[in-house]
Amino acid sequence: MSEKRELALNVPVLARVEGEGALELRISGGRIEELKLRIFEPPRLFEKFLEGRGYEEVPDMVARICGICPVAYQMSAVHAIESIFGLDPGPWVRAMRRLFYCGEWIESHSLHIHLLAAPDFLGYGSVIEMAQDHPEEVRRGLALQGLGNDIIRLLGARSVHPVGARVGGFHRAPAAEEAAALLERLRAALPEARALVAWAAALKLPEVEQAFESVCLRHPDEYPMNEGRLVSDRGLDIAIAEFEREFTEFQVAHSTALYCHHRGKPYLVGPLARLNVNLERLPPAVREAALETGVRWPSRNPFHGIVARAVELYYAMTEAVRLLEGYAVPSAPCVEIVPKTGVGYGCTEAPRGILWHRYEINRNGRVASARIVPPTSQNQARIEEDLRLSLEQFGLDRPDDELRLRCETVIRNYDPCISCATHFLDFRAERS
Amino acid sequence: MQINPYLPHEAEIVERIQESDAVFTLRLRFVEAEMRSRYSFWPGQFNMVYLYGAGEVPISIVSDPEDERLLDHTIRAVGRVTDGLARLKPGDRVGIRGPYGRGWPLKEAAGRDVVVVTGGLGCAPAVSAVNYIIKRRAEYGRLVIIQGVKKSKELIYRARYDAWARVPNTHVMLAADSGDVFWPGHVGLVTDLFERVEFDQGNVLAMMCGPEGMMVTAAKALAQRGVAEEGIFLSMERNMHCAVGLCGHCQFGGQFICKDGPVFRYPDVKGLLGIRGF
Amino acid sequence: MGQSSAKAKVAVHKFSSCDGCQLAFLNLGEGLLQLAALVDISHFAEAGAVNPGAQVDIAFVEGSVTTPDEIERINLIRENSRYLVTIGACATAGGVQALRNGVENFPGWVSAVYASPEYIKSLAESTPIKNHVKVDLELWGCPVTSRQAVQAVRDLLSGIAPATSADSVCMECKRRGNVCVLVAKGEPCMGPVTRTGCGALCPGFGRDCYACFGPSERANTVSLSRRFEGLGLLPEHIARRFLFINNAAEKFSEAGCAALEKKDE
Amino acid sequence: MTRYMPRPALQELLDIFARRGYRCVGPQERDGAITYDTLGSVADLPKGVRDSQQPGQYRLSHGGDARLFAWANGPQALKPLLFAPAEPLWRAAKTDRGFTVETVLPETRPLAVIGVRACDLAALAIQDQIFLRGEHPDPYYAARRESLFLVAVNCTHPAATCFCVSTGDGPHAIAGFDLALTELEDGFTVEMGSRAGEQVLAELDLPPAAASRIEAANAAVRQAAACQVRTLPGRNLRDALFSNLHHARWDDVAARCLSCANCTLVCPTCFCHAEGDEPALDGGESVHQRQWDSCFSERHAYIHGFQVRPEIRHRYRQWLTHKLGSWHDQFGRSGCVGCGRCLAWCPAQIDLTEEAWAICAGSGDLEENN
Ligand SMILES: Cc1cc2nc3c(=O)[nH]c(=O)nc-3n(C[C@H](O)[C@H](O)[C@H](O)COP(=O)(O)OP(=O)(O)OC[C@H]3O[C@@H](n4cnc5c(N)ncnc54)[C@H](O)[C@@H]3O)c2cc1C
Ligand code: SF4
Ligand code: SF4
Ligand code: SF4
Repeated sequence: MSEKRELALNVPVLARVEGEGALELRISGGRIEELKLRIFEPPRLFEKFLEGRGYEEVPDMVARICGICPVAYQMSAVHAIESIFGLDPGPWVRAMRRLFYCGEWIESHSLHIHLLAAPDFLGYGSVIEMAQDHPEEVRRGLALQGLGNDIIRLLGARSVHPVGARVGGFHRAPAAEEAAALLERLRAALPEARALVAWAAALKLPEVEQAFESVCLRHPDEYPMNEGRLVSDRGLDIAIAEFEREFTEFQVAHSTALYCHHRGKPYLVGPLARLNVNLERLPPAVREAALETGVRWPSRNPFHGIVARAVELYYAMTEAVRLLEGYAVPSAPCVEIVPKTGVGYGCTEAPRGILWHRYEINRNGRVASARIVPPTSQNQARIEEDLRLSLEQFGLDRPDDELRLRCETVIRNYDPCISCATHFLDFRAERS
Repeated sequence: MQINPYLPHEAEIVERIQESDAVFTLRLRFVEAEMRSRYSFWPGQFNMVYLYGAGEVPISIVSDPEDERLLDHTIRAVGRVTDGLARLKPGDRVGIRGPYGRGWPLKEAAGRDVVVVTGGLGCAPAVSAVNYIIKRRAEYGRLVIIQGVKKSKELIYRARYDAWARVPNTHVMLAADSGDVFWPGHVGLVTDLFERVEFDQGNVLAMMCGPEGMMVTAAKALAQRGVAEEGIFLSMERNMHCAVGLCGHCQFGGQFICKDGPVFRYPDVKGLLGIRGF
Repeated sequence: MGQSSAKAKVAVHKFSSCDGCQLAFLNLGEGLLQLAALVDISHFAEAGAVNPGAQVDIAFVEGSVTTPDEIERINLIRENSRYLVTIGACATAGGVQALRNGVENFPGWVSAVYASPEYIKSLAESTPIKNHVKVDLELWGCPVTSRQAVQAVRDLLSGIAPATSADSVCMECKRRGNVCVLVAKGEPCMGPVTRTGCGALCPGFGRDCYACFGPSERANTVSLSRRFEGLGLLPEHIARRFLFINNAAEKFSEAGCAALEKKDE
Repeated sequence: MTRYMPRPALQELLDIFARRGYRCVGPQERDGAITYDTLGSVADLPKGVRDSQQPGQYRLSHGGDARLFAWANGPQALKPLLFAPAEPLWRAAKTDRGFTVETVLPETRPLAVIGVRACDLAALAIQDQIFLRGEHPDPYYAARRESLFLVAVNCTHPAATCFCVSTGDGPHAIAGFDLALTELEDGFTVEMGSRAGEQVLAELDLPPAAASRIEAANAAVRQAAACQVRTLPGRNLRDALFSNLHHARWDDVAARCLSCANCTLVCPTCFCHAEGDEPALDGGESVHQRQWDSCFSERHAYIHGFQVRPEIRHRYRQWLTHKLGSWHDQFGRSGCVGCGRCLAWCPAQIDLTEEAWAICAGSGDLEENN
């Protein structure tokens, strides 16, 4: 079924994944004969568009790959390019990038928890139906999402395709008053974020136990976002530049998204993987909240992804507060740039997991080649694996509707960008 | 505190008349009694009509200045606000502020023959001037009313024209660029009718309202027939937001249509008429 | 005030895009619940409503047409919708992915990205919705703002044509008191030829506008290109300024191609 | 009587305003330009800053001296403080049968502006005439204008784009201020222009200026006048422009003009604004707003189905013929005060004076107009 990508190509692949998806399931003699998560999202070929572009255009270009996590694309890109230029933008930029990322985690996690995932566990078709019975929780979710967006706005002017990030730092430093005003609001919302963790943990989640490898970044001192080594709970520990040695992307006939294996096996990226590996990197208050959920971390139940997301959202809120408390307007929001040639890598923790970039910059400061591996294509194989296991445990003789809902719930639980599309999962179960 | 010239006053639609496919008349009554008694206007003036949530548009006043009960506006649905106004029903409310601008020179016209030349919906602002003259019929000389439309079915106020035609010393002449078999008037341009119009060359005043091209041709033709240029008046139209001479949109060279017009003496605007861009 | 008693039906559809414009609705916060109370959301996959074939009063369409299947879908949507609104640069002008249009080696590109290009069904060009069906209203922007989306819904519910503006970004820049980055820093800012609507965000952040809202009404791209030359930009760089997010918008593609021709001279 | 104020005393002046409840606004360096913002203290003023301006180009540099006002101007000064770039006028709220309307007047606080130029004062006089002296005074402008205290600073360092001598509006501030300063090496000469100015001055308790200082101040302003390089072809170009409506130069400038409207929005006398409604999503309320508009904008001259000024040449011609021509009919003078902003902030480097010369040259009666 799978085919290896020709490694001779030095312009590797980015196939976008958010969007159209379908699931095909063939059950025969009580066994899953075939299970395919199909992604039709038309390819947009960003890696080719990037060729010939100036390095300074890259952050604005790659943002357009995903409207839900543009910050992640911008962050992986600027880190990769700065590594080529041998640039260290200094502590202020480093702190602000972390803050920027906190905004995206809060926004994206809240959106996923409330708009995409929770309705499954509470028995609703949509957040709008859910709001009838759980107005306070939905309001809280929307408010947190709004706060995340406001953090992105502080540094990026708008929350979708923000315009503030650049190679070398930011285009503008927020005024002290703006930062203080936002800090105030974030502080006031901390109890809400804390309450969200307990609420998520109290959701009735399916009890399953699966064996999988959790892959994420690990930083010596902090919960990972922009920097670290690539590690897993099965002993992986490499520099991000070595990604291509360990991980293989391949194409399958039924999907326009590329799949990715670690040494021939599916693996998990995203909040649950991060928390499984980095629990003790959380500050005490957040770790305590994580432990109070009753979940035994590291967890082997993929459905604990939603709990992990809530924990991370709470963490991002506390982290944003911490970063803003130390805010001071710098003398310049970015450092001088002297373009250099070479190859560089960037890997950051997008809300959905590691987002890996590789760029080659040529003499004119232009992109000679680019390769981008988004988290959803990394999770794809794991989703299919989970679907198989979950369905078998769930019982294949259940009615179509129940099977279908369970499949959707499993897929949505990973918060793939195709989440939107899997809401209208074109489900076909053939039985014989 | 100073009065705020920007505030509209609520008025209720008492009656709605469909005049033609796209043209309708709203008969309005101010909601506040105070406005009803305070409000007065001169023929040829206009109001800013506010559609809730959409915006304001300048619309001429059609009704009789002496009718204290109702305020009539005849409107063609051509865009955002007017399309919205077209959907309103009796009982709905709009906002009105005004009246604005300088109206028709009816005082100056006293004792003279009057030729009223209008085209398309340009007839609306002229209605109250005609009514004014007819009410004081003896104070004026011969009254000639000429109205042109593109297609005969676009003619509105037919009953009004019929009634006016029955008034002594009053002549109604209608023209349509294309007419059907029932069309009582001339088929062709308004200006064709000028050859047939009779008036006292030395003592006549002309009032015009309609498409600018038509007004330019008509003014020239009348001037050629001996009408003094000072005796020719045109009602002009430009984009307008504030109606009080502040927003700058209605400028026509040095003139503000909203406060120096909309009715102008021909020599005051002649220089720029017909030049694209003004 | 022209509001009928039956709730209007609204759909939000996605084509080839990044999902960012739909967020104009999903990021409304409290407004999202208000919207749900105001209209019937027949289809909006990301918000959980699924009925792509529903008859609706207003259809919002995000994304450009890039596959044969999308051509069929857009025709169906048109048939089922009274008022069709494109949201964003992709739906309105083909989006950043239109950069592949006219690339002679498009199959080559696909095979550079995919090991098995034969699996990939894709049209050679990324085209705006208006190339396929009649569009009633275009909302420009990459992404569109919540303000644009809300205004369109509100005006349509009130029975009036939505208000839009094609003035330059400069006007908003001046209203906001931003200092012009072209004049004061010599940045190759696209603001003078770019449509307003974003709130002049980039110059507000001290950087050049990159025209994500598409061309303004009277975009004089020839003059701005000349000015960029004066700032020391090479033709190839000028081409990149125009051939970016809205590369397939007519005025920008003309200006971009003109610059590319100069480069080849 | 002219007084002398050593530079450190400027802070005392600011303190007096603070005590009297004024918000102080003054020039500051921001994003590479002189902009007028709330002034915390004298330290916020652009010390040692110089500007260099050309059509389409504006750069600041730092001279390293103690002078605070040794530059010409920035993109805006008084206009946005009085004629707000965007503001609500009134709010309509839906009721059972219709709607109610409520004025939204700006909240104002006494405002003291430091560092106003002669051209700014001339422009203010024009805007006052437009917004306050017509048949319908504008209550929004009036509210902001009411308690305005103006500290003029005579221009000693005009930019290459300045031509206020030619329009007769500077560089010496003659009237319209409460206090007028002229900056010298170590301080300022101070003149008063109003009762309010006199009161403030009394509180400052300054010594009379020595004759040598007065002469130094006058010389600095004279020198500023002498170094201006640009001129307009006359004070009243009305006839010259309107008799050249079909001049080939309109097409020539239209090929360069971006129709971006920057010139009109930085012009301190342009007053055009657009109104529009912004209804809430649920339709329960609608805010009627106004914002700066321009004759270069898409809808400025649009009447249903028809663009009165469809092309850039029509729009540029409207700008120039209004500003330098029909303004005379409306307000009895030219709409240009020679501040040079429309040159400096034109991204296309179009020079209004050059266009005016090109179009009006050859119109015989120019001399007579002056
Ligand atoms: C003094 C005066 C008297 C008028 N009297 C009448 C009348 O009695 N009946 C009638 O049907 N029409 C009249 N009009 C024209 C009427 O104002 C326009 O048709 C109307 O403004 C169109 O608005 P809209 O929003 O429907 O159209 P759109 O085309 O959507 O216009 C958008 C905006 O542009 C401006 N605008 C567009 N067209 C005009 C225009 N022709 N004049 C001024 N502003 C315009 C308005 O601000 C309007 O809101 C008059 C115009 C003026 C200046
Ligand atoms: S300034 Fe330009 S590039 Fe930036 S957000 Fe606005 S339209 Fe887009
Ligand atoms: S020049 Fe243009 S923008 Fe300025 S006041 Fe005149 S018409 Fe208005
Ligand atoms: S003259 Fe200059 S500033 Fe004015 S509209 Fe034209 S290009 Fe813009």
